[in-house]
Order: sequence, then C-alpha cells, then structure tokens
Amino acid sequence: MKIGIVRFPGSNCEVDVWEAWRVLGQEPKMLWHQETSVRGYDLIVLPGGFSYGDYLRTGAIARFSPIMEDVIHFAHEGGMVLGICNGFQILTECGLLPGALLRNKDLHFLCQPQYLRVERTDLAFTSLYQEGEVIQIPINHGEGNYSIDDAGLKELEENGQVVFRYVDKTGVENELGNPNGSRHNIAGIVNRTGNVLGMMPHPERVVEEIVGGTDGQRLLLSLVQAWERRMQYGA
Amino acid sequence: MLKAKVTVTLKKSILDPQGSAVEKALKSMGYKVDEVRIGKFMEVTLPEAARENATEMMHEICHKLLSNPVIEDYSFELEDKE
Amino acid sequence: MLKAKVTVTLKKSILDPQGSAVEKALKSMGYKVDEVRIGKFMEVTLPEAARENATEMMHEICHKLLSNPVIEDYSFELEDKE
Amino acid sequence: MEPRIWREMGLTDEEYERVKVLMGREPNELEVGIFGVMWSEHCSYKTSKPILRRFPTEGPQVLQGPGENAGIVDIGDGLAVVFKMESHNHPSALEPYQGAATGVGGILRDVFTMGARPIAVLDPLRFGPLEEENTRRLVRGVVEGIGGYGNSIGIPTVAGDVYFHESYRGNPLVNAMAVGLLEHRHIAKGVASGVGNPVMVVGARTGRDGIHGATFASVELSEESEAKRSAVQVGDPFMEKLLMEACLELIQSGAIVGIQDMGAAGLTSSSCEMASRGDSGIDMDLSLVPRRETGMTPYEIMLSESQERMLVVPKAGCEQEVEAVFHRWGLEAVVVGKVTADGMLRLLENGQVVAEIPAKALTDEAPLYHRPTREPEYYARLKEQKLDGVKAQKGYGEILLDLLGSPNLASKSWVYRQYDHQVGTNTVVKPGGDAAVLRVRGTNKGLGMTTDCNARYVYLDPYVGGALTVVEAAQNLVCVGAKPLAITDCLNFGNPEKPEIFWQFEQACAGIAEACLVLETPVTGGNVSLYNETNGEAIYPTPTIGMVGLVENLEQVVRNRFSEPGEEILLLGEVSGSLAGSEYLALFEGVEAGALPPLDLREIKKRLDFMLSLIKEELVMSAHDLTEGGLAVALAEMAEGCGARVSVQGENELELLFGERLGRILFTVKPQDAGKVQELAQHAGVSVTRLGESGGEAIAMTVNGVMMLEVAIADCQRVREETLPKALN
Ligand SMILES: Nc1ncnc2c1ncn2[C@@H]1O[C@H](COP(=O)(O)OP(=O)(O)O)[C@@H](O)[C@H]1O
Ligand SMILES: [Mg+2]
Repeated sequence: MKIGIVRFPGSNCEVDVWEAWRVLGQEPKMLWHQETSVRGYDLIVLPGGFSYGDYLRTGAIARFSPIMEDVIHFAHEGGMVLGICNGFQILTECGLLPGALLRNKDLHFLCQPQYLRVERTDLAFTSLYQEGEVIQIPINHGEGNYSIDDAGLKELEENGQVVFRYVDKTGVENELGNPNGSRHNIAGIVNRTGNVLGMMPHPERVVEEIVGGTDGQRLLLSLVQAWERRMQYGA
Repeated sequence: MLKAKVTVTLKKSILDPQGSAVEKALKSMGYKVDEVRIGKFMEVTLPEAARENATEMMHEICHKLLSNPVIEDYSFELEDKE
Repeated sequence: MLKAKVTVTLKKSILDPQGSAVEKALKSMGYKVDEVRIGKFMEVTLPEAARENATEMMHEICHKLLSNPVIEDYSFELEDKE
Repeated sequence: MEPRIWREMGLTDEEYERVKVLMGREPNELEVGIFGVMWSEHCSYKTSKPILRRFPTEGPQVLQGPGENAGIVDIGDGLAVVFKMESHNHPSALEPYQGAATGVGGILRDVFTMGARPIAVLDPLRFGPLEEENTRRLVRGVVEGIGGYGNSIGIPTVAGDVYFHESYRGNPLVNAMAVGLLEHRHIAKGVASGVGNPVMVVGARTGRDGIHGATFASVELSEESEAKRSAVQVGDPFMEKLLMEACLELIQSGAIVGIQDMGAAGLTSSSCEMASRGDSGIDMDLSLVPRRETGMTPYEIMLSESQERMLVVPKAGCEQEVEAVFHRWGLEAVVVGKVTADGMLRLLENGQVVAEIPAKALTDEAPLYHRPTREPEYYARLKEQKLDGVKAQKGYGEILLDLLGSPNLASKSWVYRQYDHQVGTNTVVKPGGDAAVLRVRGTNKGLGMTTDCNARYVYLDPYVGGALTVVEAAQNLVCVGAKPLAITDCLNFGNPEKPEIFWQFEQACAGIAEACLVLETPVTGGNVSLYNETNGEAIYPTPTIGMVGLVENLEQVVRNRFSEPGEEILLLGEVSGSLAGSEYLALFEGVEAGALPPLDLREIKKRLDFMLSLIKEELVMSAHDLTEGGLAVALAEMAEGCGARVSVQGENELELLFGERLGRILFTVKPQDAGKVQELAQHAGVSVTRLGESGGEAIAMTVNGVMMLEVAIADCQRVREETLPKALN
C-alpha cells in the first residue's frame, strides 16, 4: 500500500505517523509540502502539529501549500485522505470537510487519554472496530472544539457522517465526556463519500502498548484491509 | 503607501469562550461590563502598486485567508499611510 | 448602552511571528503586500451605568487586563450602541 | 569616558580599570557595552565560578562536562544523552507567557546546537501563594507559555515540579530543562577554528529585542525594571522548529566546524565564546547581519537577544551548502565574517572597524570574586527550635486530606495536561510518575529524567538541603528503574553580595557536590540565577537539580501505583520521619523550622543500589519515594486504583504518619517474593520493613495497633485533583 504523509513546515506528528505505520508493517513515504502531485498514492495522511505555526488560524496557511491543490483533487476523485488533529483542521479549512475547529471551551490546550465511541464501521477507516465500541485514543490540541451551524449539523447527523464521538467511560455522550465543547461531542467526521476522514484524537499514539495502548491500531489496519480488498476485487 | 486595517470577528452565533473568560475576569475585578467579544485586528501595508484595485484585493485576501467565512466575519478600511 | 472597540497591537519593535507568517503566505499566494501585523480586536459592551467614567474605566481595563504594556499598545473608541 | 557610561553598562570602576589594562587602551562605548554584558554575572559567573569549581564533573559516562552549551553523557550503543537546564525567571515575572516560552526555546537551542535531537522538556516552577490573584495570573501565563512553545515545536514536556511559597511572591522561578539524544559521531561544539573559515548568522532576523537582557537578569527586580520593558522577547516556535531541523541536518552533513546558539547577549557571547574556545579570532561586519528593523546601531546588533538565531562556522567552501539547507527550510543564512588567527573579536560596520577586543579578555579574563559569607542569624535559631510540643489539631484522616489538597502536594495534572507529553510517541512513563521515562528507539533502553528541589530544606540547612535535592532526584529515578547517570542544575538564589545569601549558595553547592560524589552523578552543566529578590527579600535558596538516568531494559520500568490488591507493601529505610521542615508543620502550625534528620549519603547510596538490583530481578511491582507529607501521603498517592492497609510501630504518631525524611522508598512485591526480598535486604545491609498490603477502597493506617486513619481512596483523589483547577480555572 502506498501511503504518503504530508510534511508541512511546522508539522510535528509526521514522524510518529510514519513510525506507527512501520510498526504495522507498512513503508510510508514523506511528502514535502512543496511537491505538487500525490499521484500513485493509495492514502494521504495529513499529520498533527502546528503547520506554519498555526498562526492566524489552525490549518489556515497550510491549506495554501502547493501540495494541497492536488490533495484536494485526489480527494474529489475518491482518494483516501486521513487528517489527524492539525490535519483535520486543514481539511475543514480547505473545505473537504464541513465545519471548523475552534478553541477548546475552557481555553486550555489538552493532552489526555480520551474515550471515543465508534459510530460507523462500514468505512474503510473503521471496519475493524465494532459499532458502538468504546475505545481510548488520546487527544492533544488547543483547538478541537468542533463547530458547525445547525443546518450543517443536521445534515452531518442525517448522513451519518459522524464517525467518532467523545464519550465518558461508560460510552455515554455527555458534557463530562466532552473535553473541548464540540457540538454533539464530535471527535471525527467523514465526508459524504466516505473517503476523507478528519479526527482530533491521535490514533498513531496508541499502536504500541509500551507508550500507552493499542486502540489506534485497528484504524490503520482497517485502511490496509480495505486497500487489500480493493486490490483483490478492484474498486 | 496604503494601509488596510482589517477586523475579523466571530459570527454572532458562535460562542466566544475567550471573550467570556475576559468578561468574567473583568466582572470579578469589579468592573461593570456587559459582554466581551474577542477577534483579530490586522494591519496590512500595501505597496503603491496595489492602490488601484486595493479594495478588491483586500476582499479576496480577507475571504480566502484572513478570515474563515464558516465562523467569522470581516471588515476593513483602507487608509493612506503617513 | 455603550460599546468600546479596543485594538491591541504589538509594539513596533516587537517581533510578530503571526504577522510574518501571514505576510509570507500572502506573498507566496501572489499578493502584493508589504507587511502584515496582527493584533487583537475586542468589543466590550458597557451598561448604561458605566457611561459616566467609561473612558477612564476602559483605560484601566486595557492597561490591566486587555493588554500587556510590556509588549503591547492599545487604543479604543467608544460608541453608542444601536 | 565618563564613569556614568561604564556604570550604566554594568561595570564597576575596578572592572573598568581592568578592561583598560586588558585592552591596553581606553575602550570605546561599544567595547564597554560588550564588556558590560560579557562580565555580567549571567554570562561570566564571576561570583559563582569559584564555588562551582568544587562540583565533581568527571566519570566514565561523561562525554562532555561543563563549559559547552550542554553536557553529554554516554548511554551505550554509540548513543549519548545531552541535557541542560536554564532559568528564565525575570522575563517570566514581567511577561509570563513570553518569558516562559522563550525559556523553553532557549534551552532547546542549547541542546540541538550540540547536534542532538531534543526529546523532552522538563519545567521546575516556583510561585508565590496560590491564594493570590497575581500568582494565578503568573501560573496561567507561564504554563500556557511553556505549552505554547513546547507543544508547537513538537517536543514533549514530560516532567517538572511546581511549588508555591511566600518567598517567590514577586519573583517566580521558571526553570526549563531540555534533554536530547545523539549519536557520538554527530557531536557538535561551539568552537570557531580554522583560519579563513566563514562565520554565518542563521535563522531569525535581528531586532531590538531584549537588549540588556543579560545584564538585566543580573540585577534585582525593582519598580525600575518595569521601565526596562523591552527586555522581554517574543518567541517564535515555528521558526525554531525550522531552525532545529535545518541545524540538525547541517550538523549531520559534516559541513560545519562549530555552531552555537545566540542566547543571553546574542551575537556578542556567541562570537567571543566560539572564538575563545577555538583559540581563534573572529572578524564580523555587522552591516551584513540580517535585520528586522531599520537604523540599528552596532551596539544594538551585538546585544540584541532576538530569539531563534545561531552562529555557524562552516568549513570554507561549504557556504553554499549551508545556504541551501537553510533555504529549503525557508530560513536565511548569511556570511557575516571569518575566523582569524589573531584572537581578536573585531567588529566592522561597512568595512570600518568599530570594536576590537581580545576574545579571551571577554571570557577567560572576566573578573572573579570571592564574596564574603556569613551564617545568617536564622540558621541556628530555626535549627534549635523545638518541635516536641506539636500536637495534631484534628483527626489524622482529615489531616491527610488537607495535606493531599494543599497546593504543594496536590496533583499537578492541571499543569501537565496542557503540555503535549506524548509527541514523539516515546513517552513510557508520563507526568505523574516519579520520574519520566522515554524509550530510546532502536534499543531496548529508556531514559529516566526528573527535576527536584525542596527549597524549604535548603533554607533550613543549605548543606544538607542541597545534598537532599540530589538525593530526591536520584530516588525518583530509581523508583522507575533508572540508574542515575549525571545532573544539570539551575541554582536560583538571592543577591550574592549579601554574605548571608552567599553563605547559602556556598553551603548548598557543597552539599550538592558531596551528594553527586557519593551517588556517582557528576555535574555536566547548569545555570546560575542570582539576584532573585523583590524589594530586598530573597527567595528561598532553590538549587533545582535535573537528573537523567538509564533504564537498561524497558520492560522493567516500574510505576508508582499499586498494580493490584494483595501486594505486600514494604518500606526501604527508616519507618519514622521528622517534622522538621515538613509540609505538615508549615500547613498546620505555620512554622518552617527544625533540624533536618542527619544525612548519611553512603547509606542512601546503598539503598538506591539495592532498589535497582531488586528491580533488575523483577521483584518490584510498584515503587514511590517518600517526600513531602511523609508515609501517609505517599501511600495515598500510590493508591489510585486500589487501597492499602498498613500498620507501623513507633513513638510519635505525627512523625510516623506525616514526618519527612528523604532516602526512603515505599514499594510493593508479590507475597511469594516477600521472603526473598527480606533476605536480599539483609544481605545488602539495608533495612526493609513490612508495612501491610494493598487492597480495598481505602487507606487504613494503624500505629501500634490503634487505627489512626481510614480514608476512602476516592476522597484522596478528589482532593488531590481539585485544588489546582479550582484555583486556576
Ligand atoms: N511543571 C510540571 N510539568 C510537568 N510535570 C510536572 C510538573 N509539576 C509536576 N509534574 C509531575 O507531577 C508528578 C508529581 O510531581 P512531584 O510532586 O514534584 O513529584 P515527586 O515528589 O515525586 O518529585 C511528577 O511526575 C512530575 O513530573
Ligand atoms: Mg520529587
């Protein structure tokens, strides 16, 4: 599987994502933000970090990086794109995903383990999870407060575009389990066609027990499996 | 030279936690204020060459980069720089 | 009701990393700009009761909380709110 | 020249005379300014050096001791750990966010300038009383600033400590330590050598930031410093991230001879130190230095403390290579001069010489002072204060909860939740552990790291207290299974011109030196921050110790929480502590006094070695050292998922439950291993006492068979967790 990880100036989780894939047996490539083509890739990952310092707004400047034009094109043609944290922010800024990520409601940056409920498992990103399963993936952001207007929210929910929701330990979505004030406890969403996923939690941080857990593994492995299936049976 | 003074504010319907935090702080310090909203203020200095279609260009810049229309409004004024 | 529109800007000689990042981005997008400086814009709504010494109070608030005089300057305008 | 001028630049009349002798002529104003900063306490260590010389700095593991930008210690496999600690106290008092942020930025540069990739930041912090609004403002700003820089550049902040005390009111301490990893073959140094090699300025442009920053850090805080506000700089972590990547790439390319960051006194200190270390001279044309502002004078350019800049000496002919690397990262790299043979720092402006100073006159020839010391009046008085009469004023259970909820003992998760402590995905033991542990990729090893200092102990008995800072750091490392390797320090004290303060300094350093010797943890570098006073009142002497240790086998890392019910709880060391200088005494009696328990470093070394050997044998299920709050507090801290029943014997209940005495470790073993552990203890000649076992939902403690306290672990956790958020949100 050909995985490209886009490295923007100021990205800082790109190596972690790279290492995570390697732990799972893949050999991803780093893509410099100034490249202009992502042809030939099976998956593009926009990693976490502070692209361009996250100055102005998170993800705002990165979206104009040379490579993004082709990433957008790639996504429109059905290419798989995964945006993690800053990557999610970039995806909303460039319009591949709806809404915006605002400052956390209590204004603090938060780095902590977080319970998530998997809302959909019919996606290439999540097929190895159980529907409704509660998993633990850490968050690490100052601006993860998912915001969208009422109409947009309604649409998201009706189309089942919410993939991960913040929940408490018991799997219930409530205020307590919502670390940043996101509407409807949204932690990750997918586009209508199911090929672009943006999420604030960091799955790449939980693929090895020794550094905190393995709940992120199945997300990455789902993608590999989906790709294998596609190779086997065609698109 | 020209200077564009841009203000970018969160749309009314969007919660502004930073503003509310400042509001609370001011109230607890004993100041009588009703509400605080926080946005951005930017000064963009333009070269002489940009004068002709400065307004148009600033709208474009504001729309594309300086604000995110999903959550923010912008406005600007152009002034001749001393 | 009164509204105070406050702008807080970094002092001239203080580095503005945000502004330079945006400046570079605009330039690389092909816009002709000379310089960008980024500050804050705040709207403070005051109750009727504060009208009398609003100016004084705003100076105090700006000095104490809304800006850090170590690195920032502020200015404000008071206007009657519609 | 008018005396006013050199005095304003921070030189005394005698120092000015010395300058004239070294120069062989009258210096001009620019030269005086350069001497002024280089001979400031901050850059020259003129009062502290004679004392610091007593630190042990050697050991088979030490690859680089004091004198470079950071120390380097071997960890085997061709790898080494690079680390250093520094203070940013005064800037943080003026602008907490930027002060703290640039503190992190500065210490990271010290580490990557050695060729190491930074892997962690630690942040020891000291503030005034938490009840005060000004303290809260500072805490919020400082924590946000550290996170703002560290999170953004992508280096995890993994440990630190936070204390609140009267003496830091108005003079908070913001220390920052950085740890990096490198391969031996990539070690870079801050030297300028090879006549004709170019000298390049790389990174951010120079502005009028922080001019006088270095001299400013060497004077007391006063109303007046409010006016010197430009001394605060703004950090740009994004720029630093690019700079770091570019520098590491450059160092590994082998194109450079030397590299040094521009910290305090910017271009001045970096150029003369590099020249001096290389026994060379440097010629620089200041008009070539890229500037952010117009109209800057040579003085301003030389003294600017603009952040995120480096001075690089590449091999002649490699200029283009350097430029290319930096351009790829979107950064500037400009040749501003060259290395010469004559040992002079020669500055030009548009080709005209504007200053010419022997480089070594600025560094090696800086004056040294042997300041007088005097034992302060309080020392004997507080030591002799009798504590026999102290009686519990409420139930022991309530006392425990009060202690757990007191600002110094309460959980610091409000702080470290705001730090990305996982980026890099190497963090094995996160903040909340006794020491942080990071894995070393490609090996089965881990690095332990911690910062510690109980300033109250140091105040009461600077010698013993100084030694105890090292002991505490070592015992924290041992508790996670790391063998202590070496230390860095940040020596925060008051005005050394006062004999009582200098006595504290001298005594504390002597204690640290002795402990480092016995515990075999040499000093590889550090930082001195003097003049920490507000309106004539000094802070408590706070020699923060940063220690790194090696975990040989990551699978053997030990945590400080009971893992399951039914573990045997054992105590290594004395069962009873002392109320002298204890948190109990301060909190309930409002007294900070007493004679600290006698210190036997050799005994402590024996215990630490014993503990490490148990861990190596995989006999230890969990371990935690006893510090503030004594046995009861340590037990409550270990009881996160599971309670404990413990009984102790002894005379004084308060001392048994809440008395403090370092060098003690609480640990658990499987019941079937308890006998073996006792045997090994006997063999090693250390005392291990069985206290009880883990289990249940409460901490229950009996003394001489009488139940003293029984507190639900849920309550312990609640009070521990709620203090900081309540005060700070
Ligand atoms: N400022 C801080 N930054 C990061 N971690 C911190 C900070 N303060 C405390 N911690 C973490 O909280 C835990 C408890 O700290 P402390 O009470 O100082 O521990 P100990 O008494 O074992 O030295 C440690 O893991 C420490 O690293
Ligand atoms: Mg400690």
